[in-house]
Amino acid sequence: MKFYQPTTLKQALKVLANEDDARCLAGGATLVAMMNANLLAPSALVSLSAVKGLAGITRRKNGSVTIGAMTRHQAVADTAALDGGQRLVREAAALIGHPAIRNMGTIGGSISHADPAADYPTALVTANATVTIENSRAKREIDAQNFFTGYLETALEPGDIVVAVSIPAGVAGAGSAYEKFARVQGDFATVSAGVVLALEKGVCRHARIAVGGCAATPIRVAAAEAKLVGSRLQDSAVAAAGVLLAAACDPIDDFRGSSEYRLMILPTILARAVSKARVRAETVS
Amino acid sequence: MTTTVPITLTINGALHQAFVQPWHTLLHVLRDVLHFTGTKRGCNQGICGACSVIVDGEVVRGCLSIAANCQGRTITTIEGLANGNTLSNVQQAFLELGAVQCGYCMPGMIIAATALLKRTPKPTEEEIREGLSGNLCRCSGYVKVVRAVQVASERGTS
Amino acid sequence: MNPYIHPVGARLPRLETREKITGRAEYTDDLVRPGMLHAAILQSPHAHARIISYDTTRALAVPGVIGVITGDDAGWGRSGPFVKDETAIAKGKVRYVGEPVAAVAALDVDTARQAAQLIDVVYEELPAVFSPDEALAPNAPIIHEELATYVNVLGLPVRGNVLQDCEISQGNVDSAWGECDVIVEGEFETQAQYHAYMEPCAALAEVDANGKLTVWSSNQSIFRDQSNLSESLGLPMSKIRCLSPKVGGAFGGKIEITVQPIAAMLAIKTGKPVRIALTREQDMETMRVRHPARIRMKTGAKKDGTLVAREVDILMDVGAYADDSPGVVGVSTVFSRGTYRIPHARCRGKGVYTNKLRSGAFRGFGGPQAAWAGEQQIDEIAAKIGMDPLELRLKNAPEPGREWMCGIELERSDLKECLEKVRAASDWKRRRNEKGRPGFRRGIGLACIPHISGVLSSSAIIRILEDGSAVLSTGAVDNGQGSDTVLVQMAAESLGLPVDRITFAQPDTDASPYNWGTSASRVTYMVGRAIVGAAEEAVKKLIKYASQMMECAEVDLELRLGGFIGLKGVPDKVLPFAAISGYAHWAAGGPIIGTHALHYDGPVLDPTKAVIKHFPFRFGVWTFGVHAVEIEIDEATGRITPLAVWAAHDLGRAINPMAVEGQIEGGVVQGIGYALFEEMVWDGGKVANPSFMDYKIPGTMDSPMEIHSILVENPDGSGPFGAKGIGEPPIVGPAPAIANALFHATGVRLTKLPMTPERVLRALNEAPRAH
Amino acid sequence: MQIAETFAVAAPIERVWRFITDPATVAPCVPGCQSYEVLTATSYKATIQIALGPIKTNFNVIVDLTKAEPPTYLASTARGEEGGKASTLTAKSELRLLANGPGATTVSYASEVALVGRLGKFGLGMMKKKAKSIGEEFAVAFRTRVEAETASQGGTAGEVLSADNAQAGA
Repeated sequence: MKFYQPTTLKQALKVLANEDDARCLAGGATLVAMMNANLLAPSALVSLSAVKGLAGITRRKNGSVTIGAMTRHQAVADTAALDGGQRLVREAAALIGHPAIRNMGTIGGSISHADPAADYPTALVTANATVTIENSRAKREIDAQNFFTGYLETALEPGDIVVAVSIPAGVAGAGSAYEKFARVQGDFATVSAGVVLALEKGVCRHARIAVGGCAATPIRVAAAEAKLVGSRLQDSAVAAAGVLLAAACDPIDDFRGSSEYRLMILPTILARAVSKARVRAETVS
Repeated sequence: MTTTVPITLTINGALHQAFVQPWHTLLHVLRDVLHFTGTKRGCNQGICGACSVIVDGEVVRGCLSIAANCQGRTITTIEGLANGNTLSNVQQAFLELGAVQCGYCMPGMIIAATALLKRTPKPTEEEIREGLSGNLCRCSGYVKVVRAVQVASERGTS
Repeated sequence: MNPYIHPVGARLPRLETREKITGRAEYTDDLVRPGMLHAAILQSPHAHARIISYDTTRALAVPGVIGVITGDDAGWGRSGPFVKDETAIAKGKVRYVGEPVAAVAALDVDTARQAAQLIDVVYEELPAVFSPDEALAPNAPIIHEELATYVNVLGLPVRGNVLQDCEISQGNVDSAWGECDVIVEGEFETQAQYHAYMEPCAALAEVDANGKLTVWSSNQSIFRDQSNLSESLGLPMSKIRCLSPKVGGAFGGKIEITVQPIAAMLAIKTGKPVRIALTREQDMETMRVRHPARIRMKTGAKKDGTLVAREVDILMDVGAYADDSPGVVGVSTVFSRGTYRIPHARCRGKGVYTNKLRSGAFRGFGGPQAAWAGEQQIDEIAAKIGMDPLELRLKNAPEPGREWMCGIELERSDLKECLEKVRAASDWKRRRNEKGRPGFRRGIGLACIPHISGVLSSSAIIRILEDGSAVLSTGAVDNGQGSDTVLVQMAAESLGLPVDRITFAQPDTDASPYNWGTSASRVTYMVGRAIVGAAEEAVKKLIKYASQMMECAEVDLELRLGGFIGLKGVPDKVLPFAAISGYAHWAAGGPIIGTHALHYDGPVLDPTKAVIKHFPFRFGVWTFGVHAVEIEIDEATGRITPLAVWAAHDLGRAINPMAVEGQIEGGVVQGIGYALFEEMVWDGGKVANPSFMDYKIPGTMDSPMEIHSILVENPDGSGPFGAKGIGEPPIVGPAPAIANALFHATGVRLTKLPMTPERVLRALNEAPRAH
Repeated sequence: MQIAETFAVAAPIERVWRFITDPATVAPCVPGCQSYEVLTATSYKATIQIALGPIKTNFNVIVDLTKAEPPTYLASTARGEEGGKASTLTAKSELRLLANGPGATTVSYASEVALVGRLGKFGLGMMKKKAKSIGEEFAVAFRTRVEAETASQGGTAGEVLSADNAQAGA
């Protein structure tokens, strides 16, 4: 195994282009755990720690927030810049693992691993985030929703690095929330839900919802969102949205809960996220 | 093909050098190369927290930190908290409150508590529980651990 | 009161705390010997297979590999406490997935692990059984074909896959049902729980030039290690020395052999010191769990709440090796009577081999399984006759001077006091009437806990040193529960010396007097008694020599605080221990040494008053506890959150109340994990969740901060300073108390552990919406 | 780990039987099957690539047909290991064919799969999903192939199929 510590993105991309089966080392929270379990033994580690420009959170004039791939979960959890419709991303970051994990793990590393029970994927899909990917030849952007393609599978090709995640300002006056149900504090989600809502005189005029832990990728269902838009977010509307989402999910059976159980509680977790987001949207508007 | 990587670490105020393999973790290097055995290996998966150390001021998992990636960093381990025979505030409170049983999780627990109080000097009970949520202990039931951190916090930092 | 003068009853921090909080305490995996090698194991991929051959060529060719061992290097010696069925490493057959079949010693652990995978083993697969029912089926594959030929210490009637079949009965159950106004009957299930001590099992072995083996390991008894090693390696015990550095938790999981034979075989083969430390996954795949059990129980009472009869059938999954199972099955069977006077009881326990990881001793030792069923049935009866469950328990609590069970009369019975104290502290009546916030239900439930402390044998030696301080040697291993400190407190109190004038000699089979082990909540009680006896003898000798020095009669002398012998009635006429010890060393020719050894001699189950078949212990001094747990249930997700726990235990006397609280708080949280989510799961023959990623134990956020320890201190006549043990009972209460709280809050009863949100939610959804 | 799957094929049971017992037609339908080799009349060897997110593995698998009752029942065992023996896989499978009228067959199989070693550490839930998706892919590929051949008997795609067969057998 080789170890590279590039200081520029260009160098890093070059190594990745030339090394077969090299892996980027971001925070290590997932990759090193897999290496320790002997699940992975890459030919080379390409540390991104010294690469300039990959960490940090920037708020743009248009209200979007760009989070560098090497930004630690704790930094995202601490940033007040993520507010309104973006707040759920901060909320999700604060629920990842435990303090030491949040000090290590990075947003780029987390989404590249693409565990559907992780917190970022669901939050980013809900927030309509864009993932910026670069390789030695080109740079491209892809919607979070299209970035996650399967269990631990993403749109990343060999040689690609996630360099940033951008969260658009979204709808004015929106409130958002991320709700998670896990066996114990800090565990991956059994079920999670992200919600962005905007209200006008108590009526929902915008809704974006995703649920996590219930399929190979975060699940969004347009019809479920449509159930909320135009409603006053009464229980029946939220429940109807939950039913539509549950119908689109295909959860695994594992130690975090059976497939059936996940579907049983999904509407509740969604309802809790909606009610939190609603209070926040009401405060904004 | 393997590549040995030379690293220099500042551990508890002193410089240490080691040659490491790319897959070696900071935990491995601390324990098995440099013999800082106070830091414990409990799961090697980042779950139990027994390997917690402070790197550049922040608590991390030794077992998930690649040693080669720690080149030039400043590390505090459990061996570095006391000043001679004078225990740190956190250590002293753990001692007095009887928070320590088998002690295997305690180096990580005390490191996590120290980092917590640095970030949040006057935490609420909830903040203490959250701050220590990644450190498993099978003996204590946590009650005395949380109380000890409260006592240490009331006495101020150091 | 100065705790350093009167140490018994003092809230003394553990003596070794400074070492532990500064990172200087040494655990096995921290030890280094010159030239030491590192070891790794190869594990069986099969649940049941005959081993045909090994090929170690490829492993030995790896640079850095020094030695390899397989079953061919092991003899046919078998070890174990009751039925000796375990070879040093798998030999002839493998009996569970993950069983160690070979091991490598190499210059570093990476090399050892890599090389272990290169050992080629040819197997012939055999049919396997994964549950007692499968194992009991006609024509089931036999896991130990030669079971009948194994050393069987107590002559248990083993047959087929049945290891243990015991009965503890009295009265006439069959006719007693007719006297009952209410009968409840049910089947209960409990799961495998992993000990999850934070320190995975580890051992370091070294052989000296004379062929003497020294083994340091994480254990609960150096003497059990020595004996097990001798049996499995075929070495005389005189050639084996076992030591214990600090132990990072054990909870029963380290009372019998762990990885010591593997380290020892490699050390013998390579001639080098060899250290092995299991990974967490390996520890979970190869060590022990709490016995999964199925309990059929029937309990009957009169409508005034008087318990009349109980019938119990316990079926336990022993796993591939007997280990402590005969003990656990037996103790569970006794404890299934509960804490009550029940005149008619028929309790039977059966332990059956399966092709799974062995089940073994685990804090509570069969008590949690029995209480899970029994304490729910007590509540069911209370509900049926419309009686408060606390009142029902009070009504049936044993009373001193009346026979309680199997010929046992209790000198004291403090169950009533425990119940009353929990009633008061928890504000029982008010909380029974509390309603939950919207979307949540709130309930409070009770469980009574029977347990014992005692069992088997312990000894102590106290030597008075030339300067008047003392060294205490007991051979007892401290697993973290604080026994070193508590034992020193008792020695200090007995000798009138300050705690810091007593040295606790680290356990060493070459030097320490015998102690069976740190288990069965017995160290405080048994070793404490040995210490009191040894101290009495030492004091007697101090007085003897002092009488010679002071030229007075022994009866005129007395022990004075601070390490003096004084003349009665004359305050300033004293001799310090140092002077007496100095005199003894030269004038009498040697030091003052007090010794005492004892076998358990307390109340025993009386075979003339009850049917007692194949129960392996003489047993111990009874101790009772009562837990009340208040919980909140999320109606939408089924999650149970324990809010507060009141835990009263009649421990006779708290030698160190702070340590006692630590035992109660820790036991309660371990019990909450057992109650709510901990479960080892198998996929076929393979442990499916052997990691802390998949197997969760409670963390700070999952544990209640309100754990009220209520120490009921009425000194027990036989105990040292009146003390009884408290290590195990606290884990027993939470599961049944939470189940009873769940019923109180929702009218729903779960019979299967753990009470996961999913099981709770399903039960809530299926229940009629009466509440 | 238990895996079960049922799918329908629009072909007569005898033809489905012939295809499903012939490694030359089965192997190309197994997702990730890199190559295979016939060892005896009842056993063959195959190399199968399995990817689980970032983990890519090659398994060398030996399949033994243990019992056959043409054209309705086939039992087999498979055992294999990853290069370096980091993981080992064993499977006992039963396959049943049921004629659903003259030109339709229902195929159902059930496997008890045991995976130990490094891949055994991989989350069981995700593993089951993976196995299911492999099973589904196989069903689609197998059905497509058999149905195409059945159609070709009517004289449409004969050459294409034989070309495929030649390639798979090579």
